[in-house]
Amino acid sequence: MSGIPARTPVVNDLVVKFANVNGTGSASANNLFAKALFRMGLSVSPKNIFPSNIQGLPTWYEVRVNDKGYLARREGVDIMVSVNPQSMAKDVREVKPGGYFIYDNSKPLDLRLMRDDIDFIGLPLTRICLEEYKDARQRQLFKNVIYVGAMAALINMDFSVLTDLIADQFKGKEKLIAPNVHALELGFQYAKSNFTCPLHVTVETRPMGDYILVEGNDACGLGAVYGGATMAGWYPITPSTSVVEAFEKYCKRMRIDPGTGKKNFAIVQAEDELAAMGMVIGANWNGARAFTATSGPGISLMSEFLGLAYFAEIPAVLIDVQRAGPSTGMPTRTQQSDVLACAYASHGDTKHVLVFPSTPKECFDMTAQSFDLAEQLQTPIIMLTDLDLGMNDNMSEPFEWDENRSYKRGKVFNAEQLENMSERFGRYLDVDGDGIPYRTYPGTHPTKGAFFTRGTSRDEYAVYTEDGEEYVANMERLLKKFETAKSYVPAPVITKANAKANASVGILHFGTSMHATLEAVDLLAGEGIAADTCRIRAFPFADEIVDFINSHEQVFVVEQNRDAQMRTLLVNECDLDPKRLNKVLNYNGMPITARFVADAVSAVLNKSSGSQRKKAAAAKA
Amino acid sequence: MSGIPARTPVVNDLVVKFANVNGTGSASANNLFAKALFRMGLSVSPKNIFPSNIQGLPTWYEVRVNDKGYLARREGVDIMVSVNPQSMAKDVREVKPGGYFIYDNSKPLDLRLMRDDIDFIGLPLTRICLEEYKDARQRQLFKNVIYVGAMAALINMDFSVLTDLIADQFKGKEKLIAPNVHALELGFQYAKSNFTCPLHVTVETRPMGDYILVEGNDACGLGAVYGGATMAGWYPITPSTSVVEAFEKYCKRMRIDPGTGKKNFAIVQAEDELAAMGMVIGANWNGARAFTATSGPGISLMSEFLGLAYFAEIPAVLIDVQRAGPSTGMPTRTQQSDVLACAYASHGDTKHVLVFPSTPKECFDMTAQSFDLAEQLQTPIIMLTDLDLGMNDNMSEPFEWDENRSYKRGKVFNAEQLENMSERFGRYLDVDGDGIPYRTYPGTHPTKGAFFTRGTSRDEYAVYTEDGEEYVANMERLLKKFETAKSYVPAPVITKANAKANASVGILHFGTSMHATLEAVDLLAGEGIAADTCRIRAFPFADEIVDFINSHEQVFVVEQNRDAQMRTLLVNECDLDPKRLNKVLNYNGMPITARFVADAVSAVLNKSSGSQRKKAAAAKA
Amino acid sequence: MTYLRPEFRHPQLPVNELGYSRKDYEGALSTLCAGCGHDSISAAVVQSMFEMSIEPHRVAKLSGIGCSSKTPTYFLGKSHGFNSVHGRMPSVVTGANMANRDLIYLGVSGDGDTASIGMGQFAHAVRRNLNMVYIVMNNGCYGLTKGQDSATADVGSCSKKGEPNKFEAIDLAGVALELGATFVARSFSGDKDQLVPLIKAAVSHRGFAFIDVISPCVTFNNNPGSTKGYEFVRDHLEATGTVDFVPMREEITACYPNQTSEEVTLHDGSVVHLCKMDDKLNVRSRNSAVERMKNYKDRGRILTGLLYMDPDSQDLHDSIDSSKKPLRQLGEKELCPGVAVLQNINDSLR
Amino acid sequence: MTYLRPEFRHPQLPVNELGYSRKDYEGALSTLCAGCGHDSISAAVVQSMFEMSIEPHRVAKLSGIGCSSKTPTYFLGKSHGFNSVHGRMPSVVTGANMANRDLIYLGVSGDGDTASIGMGQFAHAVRRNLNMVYIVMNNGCYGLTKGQDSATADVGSCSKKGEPNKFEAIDLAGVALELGATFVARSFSGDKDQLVPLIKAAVSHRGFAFIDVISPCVTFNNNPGSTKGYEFVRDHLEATGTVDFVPMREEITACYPNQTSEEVTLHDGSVVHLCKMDDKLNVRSRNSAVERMKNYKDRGRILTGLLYMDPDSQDLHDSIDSSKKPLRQLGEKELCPGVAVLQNINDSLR
Ligand SMILES: Cc1ncc(C[n+]2csc(CCOP(=O)(O)OP(=O)(O)O)c2C)c(N)n1
Ligand SMILES: Cc1ncc(C[n+]2csc(CCOP(=O)(O)OP(=O)(O)O)c2C)c(N)n1
Ligand code: SF4
Ligand code: SF4
Ligand SMILES: [Mg+2]
Ligand SMILES: [Mg+2]
Repeated sequence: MSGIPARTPVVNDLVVKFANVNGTGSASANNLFAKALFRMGLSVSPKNIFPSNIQGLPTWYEVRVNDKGYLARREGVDIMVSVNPQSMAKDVREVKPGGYFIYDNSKPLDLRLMRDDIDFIGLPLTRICLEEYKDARQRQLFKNVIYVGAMAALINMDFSVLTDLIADQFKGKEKLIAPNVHALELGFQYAKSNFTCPLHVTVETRPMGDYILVEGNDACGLGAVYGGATMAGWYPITPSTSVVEAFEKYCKRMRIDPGTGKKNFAIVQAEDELAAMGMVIGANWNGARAFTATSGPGISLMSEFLGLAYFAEIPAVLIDVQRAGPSTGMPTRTQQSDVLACAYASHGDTKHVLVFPSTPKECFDMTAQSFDLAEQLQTPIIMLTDLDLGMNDNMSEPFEWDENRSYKRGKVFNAEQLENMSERFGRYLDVDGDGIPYRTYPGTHPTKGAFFTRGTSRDEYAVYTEDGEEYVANMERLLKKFETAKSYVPAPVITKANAKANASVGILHFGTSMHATLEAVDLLAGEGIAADTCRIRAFPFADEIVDFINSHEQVFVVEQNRDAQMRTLLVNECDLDPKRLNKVLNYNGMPITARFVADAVSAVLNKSSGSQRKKAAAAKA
Repeated sequence: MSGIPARTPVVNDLVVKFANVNGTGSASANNLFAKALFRMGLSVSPKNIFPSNIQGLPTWYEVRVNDKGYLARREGVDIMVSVNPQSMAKDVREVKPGGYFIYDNSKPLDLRLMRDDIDFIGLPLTRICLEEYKDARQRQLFKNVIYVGAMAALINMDFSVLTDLIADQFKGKEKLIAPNVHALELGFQYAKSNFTCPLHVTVETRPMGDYILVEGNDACGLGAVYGGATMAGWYPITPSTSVVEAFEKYCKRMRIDPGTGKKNFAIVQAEDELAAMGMVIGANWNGARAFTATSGPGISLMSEFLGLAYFAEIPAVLIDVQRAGPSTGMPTRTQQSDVLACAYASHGDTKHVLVFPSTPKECFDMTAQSFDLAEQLQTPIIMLTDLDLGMNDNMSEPFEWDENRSYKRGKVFNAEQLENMSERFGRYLDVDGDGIPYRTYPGTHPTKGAFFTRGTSRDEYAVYTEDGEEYVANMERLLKKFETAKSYVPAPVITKANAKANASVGILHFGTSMHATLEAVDLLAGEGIAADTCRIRAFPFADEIVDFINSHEQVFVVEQNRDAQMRTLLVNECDLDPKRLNKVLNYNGMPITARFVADAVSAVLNKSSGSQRKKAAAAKA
Repeated sequence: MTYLRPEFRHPQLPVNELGYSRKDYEGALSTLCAGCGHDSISAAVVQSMFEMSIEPHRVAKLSGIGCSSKTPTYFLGKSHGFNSVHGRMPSVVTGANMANRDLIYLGVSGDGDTASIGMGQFAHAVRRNLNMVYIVMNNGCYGLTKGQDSATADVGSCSKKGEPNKFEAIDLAGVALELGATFVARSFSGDKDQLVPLIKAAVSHRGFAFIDVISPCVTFNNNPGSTKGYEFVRDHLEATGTVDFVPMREEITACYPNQTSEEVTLHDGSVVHLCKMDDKLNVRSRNSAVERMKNYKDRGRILTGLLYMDPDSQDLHDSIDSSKKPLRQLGEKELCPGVAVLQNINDSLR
Repeated sequence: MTYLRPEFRHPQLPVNELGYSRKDYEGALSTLCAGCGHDSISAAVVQSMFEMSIEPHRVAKLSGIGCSSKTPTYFLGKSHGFNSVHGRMPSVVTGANMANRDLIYLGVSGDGDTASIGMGQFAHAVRRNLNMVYIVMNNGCYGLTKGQDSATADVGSCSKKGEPNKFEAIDLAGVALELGATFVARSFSGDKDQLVPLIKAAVSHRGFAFIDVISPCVTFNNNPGSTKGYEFVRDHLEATGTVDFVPMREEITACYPNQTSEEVTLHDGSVVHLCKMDDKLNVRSRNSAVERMKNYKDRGRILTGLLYMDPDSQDLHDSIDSSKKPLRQLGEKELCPGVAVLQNINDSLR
């Protein structure tokens, strides 16, 4: 007797998960699947769940599909495509009741795995490949394409979208188109002829919106090109490596001097992260826009240099693609757990400007903007993205660039200005009262404007001193500059349940917690709870953020770390009562879901309304 | 016409400041002066104010003297002994009206420096030395002893104490006693015969209490010997260098194996701070008690390793002798500005146990205890001291050691326990429910108890996994362990203005802010303000600290940094409303004074009572 | 996700002096790519320790971060292991060794882990002559981060990415010699016959024993054009000679007639016997080793085998004159000076 | 507290081609100990730049932390300077150089700053052949932290503290040669005649020009027993020869009859002319330099002077093929690909 629950047709709302072995070429087939759905006008949010290893261990690719614009992860797998016997037991357990488990039935299934509340669909992948292909590598590769073909039949995908994609993908290598399409068809036909297609979960084409599908790291690399970066010093570390790789890729296309064929950029793979940061500081000190990208361990290693740059007031752009824990602590899982380490990086009294993108478009925009900010504020700008945004294909609004925009190079005196200056040049003089002094590039003028760069043992003219009053004055100017920064950094984004009034619930979020939070608002609305949201896009915090908190009764901060680091930063920097800020914390390394956020919010609300009820009851008694 | 204010005799309440050139041997003469006052039963608190340089720049030695037990710095110099023409202009300005400026009148004084509200006392130091000594080095050295002799006459010091000290100091080099005493007498006689001695500020002998006079760093080094440290890996950095130097000094006396003459300790000067921390981790992992000492820049550099030790649960002891800012940021000035950098050192979700000594005795006790704590809690213990405590002679209760005390080595399975164990050994199993697992040393048992140490990608049996649930369970256990730590660490010390009730004002403080805070309580009492104090001695914070805050109306946190770092930690870790905690911040690099604290407190009280008055007035209107 | 090797006991497995079989020296199943050179080196470690009849738990195995640094999980499952942080294994071993001089310290690293981020720590472990075996699994690239060139990649060498490397290679054996290493060897993961006796000699050496093992990365740096691929290395190898590690009291085998031989007696009485193919090399002379290495390099050849050893060197413990008894075994009596001494100290501070 | 040197103008001060006097190359008054070797090196820098008629503002001077690293304040007051963090000057120079290849980069470091904490960055700046002059003011100790032994202290050497150093010295010139440095020299702060032409040659060299200058610390390491004190060094010095730096178009002076001479033409046309005292040295051969250095060392002598140079080397910019125009001078037009290109990229991502 089947335990499968009653099924009603579901259109455009499913999660498909592929269980593969890493290093077997499944990535491109899986991408093909996701991209096809994207081209069908649907919202897709593929997530790579991969091990810290190169070949042979389990890896998963999870694709959520819908037509409501939701881009967060969703719990519950509707269809598991299992091509990895290693993880099969776990994979079977993950399918939700009423779902499907698709497997390679070239070998018999281990009966102990059977569940009676899901359907098992066997595809003879290995057998088909053995019959169709001779070459071992082909057998492995096309196996993946075949199951995509089968999926097309099973969930009713538009087959022509898939074949178009194949054609696009192999532009220039046309020979490969036919065999790939053939593999797709093999899967498609097998499914068509052996199962009742489609299943109860299907997809349907929708009008395609103005979106692109791209990894955040790619967008960062492109943003650095547009932002005018000419130098990158870096050290490889997952999940940040592809930022500089993307920068290089785009530079090779767009930054080769047409006349000389020379490179209008310099990328130096450093010996470690300390050196990478040193290079970035040296280049910025010398007037070039330079950046680096790293992940947690790199932040730790760069912290002495970050402190120096803060005190010596040297621009720098640093992209931290966050991951979990130490080098041997889930380096291939996502987290937002470097917020405090970055905000207060280095010993002594330091504070750093942070920006938090949520989408590839923002990765692009904020990277480009960071170079302006760094030079305007003469301080390091740290962009905090994460593995989820950086290394997964994310749907995003397309990139934009304003023709009329020009780089804001900040307060720099050129030779002419120095020549015409009658007063003594003071590198650390607060001329304009905004805490931001003027600098000069080395080599500008034969006799004027040279200064000696060091930490804080100096006066406003950069002359060595250990005087306590000079020290204090300088430290206070740095605070003033930080205050000034508020008006330069990206403003928060606020959504309101009701345009005219504040909801009683306000949810703060940032970075990749955005998708889950915005979707959670809809879930909560379904439960009759109206919630406004405020997306933090930068530190120091704009006044609107404080206003948002003050104008909501129940406030939540959604983040992906254990210690509620953003909440700490809010409480500390805005002098807020921590009791006002409820924690919503997901930190198991998997991207946060809307359900998680909504449940956390309503749990708190129920508890507090419960205790209010109790109080009311007590008052009555 | 003299502008000198009316003078009334002052006994045992003065500040004497010596302005010297560094590298000229003034240190030992100045120490002699301070130590003599100490032996006269007075409270002395000498402060070295020295440049980041070896020879030729201005350096000061400021001694506050009183008989009330006050050990903080005090503003206002009563007597300036100026032997450095470089800084003379500044030094003259610093003397308080009615004070004295003692200078070398071998050359005429620059008349532009003259003030009419103080007395100028000329001592022909150079001339006397030229007459008395032939050797250039002697001329320079004895100049310093001569002014000490003169001071003895001028403020009426017990001359025999000075001569006794000289005798003690040159035990073994008796030849040097007579010339030193002679130099003292030269100064003494010159003052006696040329001025009306004593001045209006004098000292008088008091019964000597049970105190010692010693540098905090020395006490740390000794504490490490008593605490059973066998290994130190370190890298020189001011002001921490003398911690390991003291450890070495005491080890050479007390840790040479009497049989073999071999060393029962190993000190390795590392190539940098990363290596120093790596060594400490390696040694502790392998079952030895090992430590390092550093200052700010070292903390930044050690942070990746600190994170690893936190996650892998390896004991380590780290002494951070705090100083101001980056390497080129006042490295020879004092601050308490590494609180946050240490508490949350490393990327990711980390928290570290901190201890805060206030006196040399506590440096000794807490260093020794830190080895227990590190092994009991299997985590790094960071002791936060500072330049003021570490490198200045501090009066302190004598060191104590309990015969019956034994080292607490924490939860370690030995060979026998492993042999008799029937269940599987789980390195990260929370067997006792306190969050602290059991460990084994390498090489313990041929077949049982071996495990693989890495960050967080592992299960309770130390087997590699990237499973999200295992990760979360482990991270939560670490929180539990941190909670357990509360009951292991040194408890806060609370003083009450009135034993039976809480004052309305409560002042939190830690480390070297203690002396100023306790004295400020007396100053405030003089203004009619009663205040209780709570000295924080460790993080995680004991419940008493929260109780203290909750039970006081107006709460202050005294610290020596710009960003109110301890307040941040309190707010964040105890979920307090920051508005409840008023900041008292001194961060110019000079040790904080009682006056500073008292003024800061009363300013806030006046303001709030002012606004209360206003409110009251408004209510009436 | 780790697999425990399926447990089956074969009664006729050969055993060593301690009665242990090779299995007792194995670790968890490797998760490296099939064909990765590193796995062969792990196998050589297992073989060496087995043949030397070392109790597995007397070995501590430590590493940095990288595919190479993962290998300690795959051998000596009964030893304590420590996967530390990137490039900093030498300092962790230094501390561990200071704590207990009686264990055998086996450090495993990669070329990225050692020649880039770890250069400073490597240099100073060499300089202190820390008593340890230091194996670099040298593939000329960063395997775990997907194949970037490392600092040991030869200039002009092309990894799978296809761009020729622009910078001179750092020759870690050369650096070790320059910095005063007391045992320097080079080998190839594909040459177990050479590698096993080298590891054994390294284990017996008191002081820093360095073995640079060329170990191809099949996934990212085994293509034509790469000078660290199996084919290229096999074609360009030359050996200093065949090395024989002879435990104390065993007989030394003779060389082939046309070879000269050199013997070095270690402090524990065992002997390293080298049947030389290059008779210009004098393994007791640092200058000779440097000269021979350059000589082969200039001719485009890779010289492998034992290059240099100084069996009389002082290790770090000797230099600092620390107690023979491991420091971690000292008891409270030996460590804590007690109350009376403290009283004296107090008195001296008054 | 800094003193500005009292300003007085002497009308008859000699001037160079640019019309600048030596004063224009000086910096703030030194705050180092009287007699510190480092001050002599600063003077040599002033002298070299003056004689070469280099515009001071075309020089960027960078350093790490230490007494030595303070010296950039004491010379070239019209140049931009950067006192960075301990041991990390090389990376800062790397970035600076990438930003603007047209300035002259003068890096100053100490033996602690380079051979200990800075070893890794030093090694990699060498390896990349970064175009800079790198001067180590080598006193065998940590001056600024009061005299601990550094890694260049010779084994057995005694600083003022009195304990003989236990570890082998790191020879930075040897390390630089091993790692492929393209210009290597050693000198002594007390020998200005040798040092000035070496600095000039180093400035003209394209690539990494390393000068290890023994520079006694009078306060902590100048006692009898120290092998880095004035007396010891003076007694043990030997020079490769006298070096003459000959700017383009000037005539080369001859050697003494019994000396052999060697000339190296630099990429800018100037010539380094070496009148050799050691005629076995071939300054164009790395192996020869290594061999000669070891030879002197084995005899307890310190070989100073020019040791090796390769005037045809590729610097980092050459290797990565970056634009001749300094990157920092590129305008928005050259840097920003614009809207149309972005549109194409968007299209490729749909
Ligand atoms: C501080 C830090 N930086 C970067 C990384 C990322 N990372 C992991 S392994 C590795 C390089 C490994 O190269 P190698 O040592 O040659 O080992 P292989 O994988 O080639 O065996 C890097 C850069 C890290 N874990 N930690
Ligand atoms: C990260 C860091 N660690 C330690 C120090 C302390 N420190 C300052 S200078 C110095 C050593 C200087 O030695 P060296 O480079 O030889 O210069 P010298 O003073 O001998 O000229 C040290 C260890 C520091 N400033 N920063
Ligand atoms: S990526 Fe290379 S080094 Fe890493 S396991 Fe695979 S073959 Fe070995
Ligand atoms: S301490 Fe030594 S190195 Fe430093 S300035 Fe004085 S003499 Fe020079
Ligand atoms: Mg490698
Ligand atoms: Mg030095």
